Amino acid sequence: MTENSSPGPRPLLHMDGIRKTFGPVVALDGVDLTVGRNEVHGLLGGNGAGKTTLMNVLYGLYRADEGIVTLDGQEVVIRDPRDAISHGIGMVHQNFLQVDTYSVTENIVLGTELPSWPSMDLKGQAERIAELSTRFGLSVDPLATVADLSVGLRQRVEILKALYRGAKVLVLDEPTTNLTPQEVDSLFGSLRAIVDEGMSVVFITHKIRETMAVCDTLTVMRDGRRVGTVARRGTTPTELAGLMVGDDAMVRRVTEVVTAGMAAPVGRGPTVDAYAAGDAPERVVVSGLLAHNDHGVPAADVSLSVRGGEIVGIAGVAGNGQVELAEALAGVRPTAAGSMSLDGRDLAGSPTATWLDGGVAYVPEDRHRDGILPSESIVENLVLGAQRGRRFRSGPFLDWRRARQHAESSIRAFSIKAPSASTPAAQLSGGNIQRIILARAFSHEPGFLILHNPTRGLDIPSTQFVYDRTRAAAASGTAVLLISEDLDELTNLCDRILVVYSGRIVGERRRGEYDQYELGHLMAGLEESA
Amino acid sequence: MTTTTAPVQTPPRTETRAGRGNALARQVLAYVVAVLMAFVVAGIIIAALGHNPFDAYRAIVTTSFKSGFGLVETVHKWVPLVLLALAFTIPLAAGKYNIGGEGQLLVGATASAAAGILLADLPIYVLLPLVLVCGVLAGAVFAWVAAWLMDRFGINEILSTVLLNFVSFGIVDYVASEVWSDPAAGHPTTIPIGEGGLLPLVGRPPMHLGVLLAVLVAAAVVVVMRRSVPGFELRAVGANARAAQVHGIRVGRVAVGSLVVGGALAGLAGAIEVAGVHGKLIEGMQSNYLLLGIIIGLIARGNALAVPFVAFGIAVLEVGSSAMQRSAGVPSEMVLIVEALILLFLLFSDVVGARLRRSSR
Amino acid sequence: CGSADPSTGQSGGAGGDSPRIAAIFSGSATDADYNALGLLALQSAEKSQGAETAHSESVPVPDAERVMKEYLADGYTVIWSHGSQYFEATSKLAKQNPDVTFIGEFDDKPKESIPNLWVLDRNFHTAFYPLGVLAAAQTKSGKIGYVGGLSLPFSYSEVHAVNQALKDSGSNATVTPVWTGDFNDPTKAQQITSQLVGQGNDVIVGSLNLGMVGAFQAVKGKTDDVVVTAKYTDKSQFDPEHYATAAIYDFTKPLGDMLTKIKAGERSGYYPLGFDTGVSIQTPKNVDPAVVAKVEQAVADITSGKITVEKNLTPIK
Amino acid sequence: MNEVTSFLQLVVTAMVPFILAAQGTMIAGRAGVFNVAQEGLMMLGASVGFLVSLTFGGNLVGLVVAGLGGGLFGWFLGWVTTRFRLDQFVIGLALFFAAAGLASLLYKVVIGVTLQPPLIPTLDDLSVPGLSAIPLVGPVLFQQSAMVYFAFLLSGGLYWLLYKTNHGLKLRSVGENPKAADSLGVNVARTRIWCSAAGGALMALAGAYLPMTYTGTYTEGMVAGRGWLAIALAFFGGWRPQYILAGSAFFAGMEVLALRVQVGGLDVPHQFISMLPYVATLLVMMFALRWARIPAFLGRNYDRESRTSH
Ligand SMILES: Nc1ncnc2c1ncn2[C@@H]1O[C@H](COP(=O)(O)OP(=O)(O)OP(=O)(O)O)[C@@H](O)[C@H]1O
Ligand SMILES: Nc1ncnc2c1ncn2[C@@H]1O[C@H](COP(=O)(O)OP(=O)(O)OP(=O)(O)O)[C@@H](O)[C@H]1O
Ligand SMILES: [Mg+2]
Ligand SMILES: [Mg+2]
Repeated sequence: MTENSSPGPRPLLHMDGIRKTFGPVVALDGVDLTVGRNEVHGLLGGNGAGKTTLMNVLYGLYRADEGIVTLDGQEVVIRDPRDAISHGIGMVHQNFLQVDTYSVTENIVLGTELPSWPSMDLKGQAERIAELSTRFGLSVDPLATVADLSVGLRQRVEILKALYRGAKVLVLDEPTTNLTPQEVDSLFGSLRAIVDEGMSVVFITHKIRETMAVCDTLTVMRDGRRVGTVARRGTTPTELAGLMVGDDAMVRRVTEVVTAGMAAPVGRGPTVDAYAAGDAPERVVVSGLLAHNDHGVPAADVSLSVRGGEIVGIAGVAGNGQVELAEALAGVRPTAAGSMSLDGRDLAGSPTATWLDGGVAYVPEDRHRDGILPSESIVENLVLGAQRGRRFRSGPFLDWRRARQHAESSIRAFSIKAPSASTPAAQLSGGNIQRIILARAFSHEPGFLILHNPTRGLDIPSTQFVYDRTRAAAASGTAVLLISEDLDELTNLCDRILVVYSGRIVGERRRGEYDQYELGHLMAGLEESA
Repeated sequence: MTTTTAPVQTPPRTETRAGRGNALARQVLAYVVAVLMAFVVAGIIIAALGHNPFDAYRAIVTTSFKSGFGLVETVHKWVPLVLLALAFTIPLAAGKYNIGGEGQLLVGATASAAAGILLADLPIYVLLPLVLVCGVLAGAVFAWVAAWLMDRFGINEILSTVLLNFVSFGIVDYVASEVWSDPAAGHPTTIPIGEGGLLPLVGRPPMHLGVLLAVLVAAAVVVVMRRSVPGFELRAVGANARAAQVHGIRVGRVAVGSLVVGGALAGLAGAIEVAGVHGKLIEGMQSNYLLLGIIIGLIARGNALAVPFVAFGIAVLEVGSSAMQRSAGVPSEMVLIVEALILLFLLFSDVVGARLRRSSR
Repeated sequence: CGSADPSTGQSGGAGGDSPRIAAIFSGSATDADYNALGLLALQSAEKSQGAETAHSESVPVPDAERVMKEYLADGYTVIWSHGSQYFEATSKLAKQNPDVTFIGEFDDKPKESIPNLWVLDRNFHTAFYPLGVLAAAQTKSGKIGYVGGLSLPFSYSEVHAVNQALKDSGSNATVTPVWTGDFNDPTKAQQITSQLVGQGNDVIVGSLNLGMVGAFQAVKGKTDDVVVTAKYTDKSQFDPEHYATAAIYDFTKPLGDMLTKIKAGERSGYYPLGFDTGVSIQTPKNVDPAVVAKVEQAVADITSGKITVEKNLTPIK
Repeated sequence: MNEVTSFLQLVVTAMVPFILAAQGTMIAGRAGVFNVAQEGLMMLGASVGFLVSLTFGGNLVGLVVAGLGGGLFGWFLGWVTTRFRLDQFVIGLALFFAAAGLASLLYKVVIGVTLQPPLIPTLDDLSVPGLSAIPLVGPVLFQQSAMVYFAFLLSGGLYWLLYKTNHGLKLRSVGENPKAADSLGVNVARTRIWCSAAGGALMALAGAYLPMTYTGTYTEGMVAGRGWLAIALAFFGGWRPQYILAGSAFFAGMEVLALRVQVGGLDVPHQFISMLPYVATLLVMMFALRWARIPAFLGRNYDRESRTSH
C-alpha cells in the first residue's frame, strides 16, 4: 500500500494526534489526517471507527483531549462551531441539523450576523441562495419549509449552509445514505464543482464503491485510529475492505457487502439463480390499502402480495410513502381503505396488538425513535410488544425471571454486545440496538416480517448479520417485505422489487432483471419505458 | 496493540446484590448530604436574621418525634402528601404533568362530604366505603376531564389541570357556604358528615385508619408500576411513546389512564381528609399539598418506592415549621426556603457525584 | 350566660402565677389588619399581665387543631384562636383538655357552654348598623355597594344590619352585596369596587381584610362623589379623600378583661364585643356634619339599648 | 365616563400583569427554558418593588430593582440548567419556593408589625397627547399608566424581535433545535441564560405592578394564583407574543366580566361566576385554538456532546 503523505505542496488541513474519550470509551486515539487542496478526501471506516467524532472535533462540536489542528499552515484553536465556521470549515451532519419549522433560507442564514434594522432582509438572502444553488447544481426552493422537503433536498440545504458561509473545507458525514443513484451522481457532480472552485471536501462513508467513484485520496479508520491513507488510483476495493475490517477471515465472510453493486459495473446485480419462490402460497395479501400521512393527506395506496419464503423489496426515494406504507402494513397506522390479510386473516381495522398477535413483525426505519425504550434495559426492550402475551406473564404480573432468561439467550443468539442484560438500551451502539430489534421481531416467530431500512448506518459485519438473518427467516417460510432506499441491498436480497413513487407502485422487477439505473428511473417517477 | 480503543467493552457490571446495595447507599448518601447542606445554608440565613438556628432545628425535629402526638400528626400529614405525590408521579411516568392534584383532592373531598352528609344515617360498613369510593371516583372524573381535553382536543394537560384547580375552588366554596354550610363555623365549612362515614381511630393518641389505607395504596402502586403489565406499558409510554405505540401499546389510553389513576389517588386523599381528619369539607383544606406533592415526586425522581420516604421527610418539615416559629421565633417562610435549598442541593449532589465518579476512574 | 363557673381550685392558669398564652392567627401579623390587632393585644397582655406569649401566623383552618395541640403539648395555659374560622377546632380541643383555658371567637352565642372556653362574640352586625345609617344619610344615588370576601354568615349579618339601618332611617336606598371570593385579594376588590362605582353606587361598605386596600384604590384620585367605609383598623391613609369611617376593632381590652377574669378563676364566659368593649366607629370624614351626628346618635342608641340591631345570619337572596 | 369605557379601562389595567408574566414565560420558553416560578417571582417582585419604592421614594427605582431581582432568579435558572443541566422543572419549583419565602420575609424584616402600613404612590395615568382624545379608544388605551404602555410596547417589541430580527431567528432556533443552532455558531447557553433572565425580570415586573396599581402597598397573597395562570396563558397563546397579548385580553376580560356580572346583580351564586374565566378559557381552547404548538425543546436541556439530545 502506498502511504500518500503530502498530496500538495502545503496541505490545506492537517489534524495531528487527535485524542478524544467519552468516559471509558476512547473514541479517537492519536489520529492524524491531512487533506490537500482541491481534493475530495474520503474518510472510510466501520461503525464506531471514529469518523464522525474526528470531524466533530474539527467542527468544534466536541473538544479533543489532545491534538493540534493546522489550517493553511497555521495552527488554529477551535472551541466551538463558531470558531470552525470563521476558519472556513463547514460540515453536513449525518443527522441533519435543521430547524424543521424554518424555511430553507432561514435555516441557511441562521447564526450569521445579518443586520436586522428595521427587519431582516430574508428576500435578498433567498436570492443569493438561489444563485448559489444553481452555481453548484443544488437547486432547492429557498422559501420552502424544511419539514416539507425530501431527504435529498434537505441534504442540499445542508451543503448550501456551508457554501453560504464560504467554507474552504466541507465535511460531509455519510451524505449518500438516503439518496437514489441519480441523486448520488448529482451530489458527486456538485462535489466536483465545489472542488473546482478551490475548496476541499471530506467525504465520510462506509461504502467502498462510493469512495472509488468520487474520492481523490482516502483515509481509512478503524477502532479510533487511522490505519492508512491511500490515493484512489493506487488501491483496490479489496485492499480497502481489508483495512476497514482488519482481519482477513472477516473480509472473506463479508464479501457480499463489500462488493455490493460493484460486481457488474453497469449496476446489474449479481446474476444468481433466477426467481424461484413462484409457487409457494401467498401468505400476505394487501389490496387497495390506503394510508394517510400525519397531515391527513393520502400517502400510500398499494396492492401487493408476498408468498411464504419470498423476500419482496420496495424501492423508492425516501418520502414516497414508504413510512406510511410500512406503518400501515405493520398495523401501526390506521388504514383509510383496503384490506390486508395474513394467512387469510383480515387484520385491517384492528388495533396494533392484534397485528402483533397475528404474526406481523416490524423493524422500523428509525430505530431510536420507533424501536427502543432508551432508558429501559435490554430485558424490558425485548419484552416490549409481548407483554400481554402468555410468554412473559403470570396472572396480571410480568414474569421478569423468564423475561431475563429470554434476554440472555437472545444476547447470545444475536451476538448483542452489552455489559449485561440490564444495560439500558440507550447505552448500546447502533448496530447492537438493531440486533435487539431483530431479536424481538424474530422472537415473535413472524409470518410476515417488515423491514424498513434495516442496515442504515450499520457497518459491514452488522450489515452482513442482518442479511443472513433475513435470508434465514425467508428460508423458514416467513413472508418478508424489505423496504429500503439502498438499491444494492435490494438487488442483493430480494426475489422481486416493487418501486414506489408518490405512494403508488409504479413498477416491478424480478430477480435477474435488475438494472439499478432503470430502477432509479422508476424511483424518480419517470414513466416506465417498456 | 494493547491501548484501549473504542468501542471498549466495559467489564460486565456484575449485578450482585452488594452492587445494588452500594448504589442504593450512594443515593441515600446523596439525599443526606443535600439535606444537611440545605440546613447549613438555611441556618446561616436564620442566624443572619438574628435567631438561633439550633433552636429552630431542634424545634423541627422534636415536634414530630418527641411525642406520640407529634408523630401521629406527622403521619396524618404524610397521608395526603404521599397520595398527591403519587398522583403526580404516576402520570409523570407516562410523560404527563398532572398539576391538578389540588383540584382533584378538593373535588374528591367534596364528593365524600356530600355522600357523608346526604347518607349520614347509614351504618359505618356501608357509609365509610361509600364516602371513600365517592372521593376516589370524583377525583378520577375530575382528572378525566383534563385527560379528555388532552386526548380529544390536544389541550396541554398542564394548562387544563391548572385551570381546573381554579374551578374546584369555586365548587368547594359553593358547597361549603351555600349547600351544606355550617353557619357556626365562621369559615366556608360544611356540616359534619355522619358518624358512619368517619374512619375508625386506633391507638393513643388516636391515628385514623386512612394511614393504613395510604400505606396499602402506596405499596400497591409500587407493585403495579414495577411488575404488572399496565405498569410496564406506562413506563414504556414514558420512555418512548412512539416505540410503545409501534409495539401495540395504546398510548392515548395509557396517558389518559395514568391521569385518571392520579386523579383517583388525589381524590382518595381528599376523602381521607374528610373521613379521617376533619369530618367535613373545609375551604382551604388542600393546604399546599399540591406543590409539596410535586416536590416530593421530583425529589423521589419519579420512583414510586422512594415517594413514601421522601413524603415523610417533608411531612416532618411541614409539621415542624410552626414549631420553629413558635419556639425559635423564626418566620415560617424559612421552611419554604429550606425546601427550596433541599431541592437545589439534591440536584447539585448529582452533578458533584457524577464528577467524583468520573475522576475516581 | 355561662360565666359563673368557678374553677374548682386546680391548675389551669388560676392561682396567681402569670399565664402562658398562645395565639394562632390566620394571616401574617404584619397585615396591619385583623392579625396585627391580634398581635398587639397579645403584646399588651404580655406587658400588662406579665404573661409569656407565643403565636403562630398564617395557620390554615385545617391545621388549626394541630397547631393548638402543639401549644398544649408545650404547656401553655391559655390558648386563643383569633378568628371565628377556628372556633370549631377550639371548642373541640377545649372539651378534650379541661385543664387549659381557651379563648375562641365566634359570631353568635354558642348553644352549649364549655367550662374552660371563653367565647368572644364579634357582633359585626352591631358595627355595621351605624355604617348603614351613614350610607342612608350619605347616598344621593340611592345605591349602596357592599363588598365582601367569602359569603359567610357574619357577612350576611352585616348586610342585614345595613338593611335594617336603611329601613329605620326611612331610606329607600338599596344595597348590592358583591363577593370577591377572597378577603385578601386587593386586585379583585379594586376591580369590583370600580364597577360598583361605575354603576352609580356612591357609598361603598367594605368588609374585607387586605382586600380593602384595593377597594380604596378603585376610588382614589377619582372625582366621583363616593365614600368608602372599612373594617378593623383606621384605613384613612389609603385614600383620605373618599374615606368615610371604619368599624374599628380592638382586642387589647377584651383580651385583657378575659385574662383578668381567668386569673381570678373564671374560666369560661361569653364576651360580646360592642361599643363599650373593643368596637368603635371612627368619626366619619368627608361627609356632612349632619351625617356625623346621625352616626354618633346611632352608636349612642345602640349602646343605650334604644336600638337593637337584629343579628340575622341567614343568607341574602 | 360611560360604562363601556370604564369596563374596558379596567380590562386593560388588569391585562398588564398577565401580559408581563406570560410574555416572560414565553421568551424564556422560546429559548427552551420552561420557567415555573412565576407565582413566586411575582410575589418577590411585588414585595421588592414596594419596599424599594418606599425606601428610595420612586416607583421607577422599585420597578428597576424588582426587575433586576427577578432577572437574577431567571438568570440562575438559565445558568444551572445550561451549565449543570439540572432539571428545569425542579429548579423552577425550588425558585418558586425561595422567592415566595423571600417576598414575605423581606416585608417582615423591613416593615414589621404596624397598623399604619406605609404607602407608595401608585402609578400616574399618562395621557398620550392627541390619541387620548379619540372616543372610546383614547381613554381605554391612551390614558393609562406607563406600565400599560410598556406592556403593549413590549409585546410589539417581542414580536418584532422574534420574527423580524436575526436575534429572534437565533433565539427561536435554540428552543426548537439547539443542536442545529449550536452547529451554526449560535451560543445556545448564552441565549438561554439571557432569555431566562429576561423572562424572570418580566415576571417580577408583573408582580411589582400589583402594589403600584392596586394597593400602594404589599399585601400577603396579593398575587393570588395569577402566576400559575401566566403559565396557562403561555400555552393558551401558543407561545407567540401576539396571541399572548390577545389571550391576556381574554383572561383579563373574563376576570373583570365575572365581577361585572355580580355587580349587575345576576342571580347566580358568585362562586359559579368566579369559575367563568377558567371554564371559558377551556372552551375557547376546545373549539377555537387547537393549533397551540409548543417549542420543540421546551423544558429540555441541551448537551452538546450527548447523543440523545437531538
Ligand atoms: N457523544 C458521544 N458519547 C459517547 N460516546 C461517543 C459519542 N460520540 C461517539 N462516541 C463513541 O466514539 C466512538 C466513535 O464514534 P463515531 O460516531 O465517531 O463513529 P463513526 O466512525 O462515525 O461511526 P458510524 O459509521 O457508525 O457513524 C464510538 O465508540 C462511539 O460510541
Ligand atoms: N450517548 C452515549 N452515552 C454513553 N455511552 C455511549 C453513548 N453513545 C455511545 N456509547 C457507547 O459507545 C459504544 C459504541 O457506540 P457506537 O454507536 O459508536 O457503536 P458502533 O461502534 O458504531 O457499533 P455498531 O457497529 O454496533 O453500530 C457503545 O457500546 C456505548 O456503550
Ligand atoms: Mg455507530
Ligand atoms: Mg458517524
